[in-house]
Amino acid sequence: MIRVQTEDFDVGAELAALSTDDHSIGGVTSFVGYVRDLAGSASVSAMTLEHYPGMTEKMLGDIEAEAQRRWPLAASLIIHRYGRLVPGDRIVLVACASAHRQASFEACNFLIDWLKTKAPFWKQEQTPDGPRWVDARAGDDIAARRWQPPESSS
Amino acid sequence: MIRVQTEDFDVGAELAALSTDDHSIGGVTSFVGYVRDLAGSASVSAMTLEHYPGMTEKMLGDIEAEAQRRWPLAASLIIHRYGRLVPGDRIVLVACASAHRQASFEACNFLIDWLKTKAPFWKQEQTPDGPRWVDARAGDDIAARRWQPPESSS
Amino acid sequence: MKLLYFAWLRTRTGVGEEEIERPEGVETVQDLVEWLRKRGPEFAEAFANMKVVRAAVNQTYVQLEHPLAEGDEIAFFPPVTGG
Amino acid sequence: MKLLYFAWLRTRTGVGEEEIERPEGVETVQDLVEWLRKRGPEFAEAFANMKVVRAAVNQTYVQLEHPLAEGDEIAFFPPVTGG
Repeated sequence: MIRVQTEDFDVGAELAALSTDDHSIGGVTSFVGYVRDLAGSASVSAMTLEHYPGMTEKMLGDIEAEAQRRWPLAASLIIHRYGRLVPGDRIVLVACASAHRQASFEACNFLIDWLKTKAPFWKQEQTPDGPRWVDARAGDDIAARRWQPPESSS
Repeated sequence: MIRVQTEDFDVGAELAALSTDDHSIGGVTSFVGYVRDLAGSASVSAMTLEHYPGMTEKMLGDIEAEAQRRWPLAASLIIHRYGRLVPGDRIVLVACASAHRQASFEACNFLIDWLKTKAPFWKQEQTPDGPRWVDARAGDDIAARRWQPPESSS
Repeated sequence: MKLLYFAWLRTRTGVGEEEIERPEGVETVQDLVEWLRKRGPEFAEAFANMKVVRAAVNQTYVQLEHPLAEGDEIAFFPPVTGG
Repeated sequence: MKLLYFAWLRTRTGVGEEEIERPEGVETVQDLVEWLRKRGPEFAEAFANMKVVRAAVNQTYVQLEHPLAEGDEIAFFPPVTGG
């Protein structure tokens, strides 16, 4: 399931809903991303997350379908917020339920790595020196490349 | 933090408490383990989880300290239940908070792998044929061995 | 064609969204980028270094050689920084 | 010495916990296992295959060669199946 929204989400309720009534599920791995107040050296008072409506939902749906193809998942969930956020706010929730824990771990790790490199969101930070668009981190690209099928990494 | 208890836990509240007031945290990875109703071919109506009071707390504390040494974690939490559980019940929660997501993923994966192979808990399932002690899975040992320091894997 | 600009491509060009007729000779995304660069200094600056610009056509990532058709939705944006 | 038995080692021996004086000649965990096997058929069966029995002394996993001292807490249990 995919949700793109400005509102916060209730992690406990979302995770409980993911595994309700399916007693073949042995584990749920989840990742919650937060706004940090350390961005390089500047202190961040708030940020605005811009996205590309339409393409975001399409890409998140494609990525989730790919995870479902690669791992035997009983259920999965991606929630990504946009709009104004302050340090400590939740930005993203990724959760994967599976009969066995390693599938849920790998699928969740895969989803967040792809999401960080492919999903069309952009952070603009409010710093003491004014607004600043956050630069992409090279480390994120390297993390996502781990998951490429061999024939497409050239 | 370590807790060994019979009561259920509130995943949302536990994860929120882990990251409160520390805005250097970029992500929290968590794993929730559930009682499954598929155990080989027999149908499980309930199970009892026995543990070794004293050694359990000591081992969970040691494993958590080892994770803190290996990865830069802002906070970590292990909750493990014992006593009578039914399919769909939560058994275990492992959560790791870090500035960067990969550290939180690896530490959480490490903790659950170790916990499954080292923490002194034993499952006894109630099946239609009577109570049955669950055998250890060889796959769990292999998963835990990934994390051994090179000098101790021989 | 519908053109969309996100993040600093939007703030530097001053345009978020616009409808244009496909200009003569614009057959690919690369052609469109070259046409946009001639529009003025804001566009020339925003599209100066295509290593830091991503393009999507009809909400799918594409390379600069991707052909364009009437009615396409073309978006330009920097490498993503979500999550 | 305090002896503890968990899971099927408890149900097969019928004992969960007991205090014993260290028997003569019992210097290691292996010695203790051999002494326990002679106690009766339940113990002989429970300790027949040490590949499926783990031992801990004072709440730390040990090998069978581990030496024993007066006052030790020695636990026997199968490979763990928690989580």
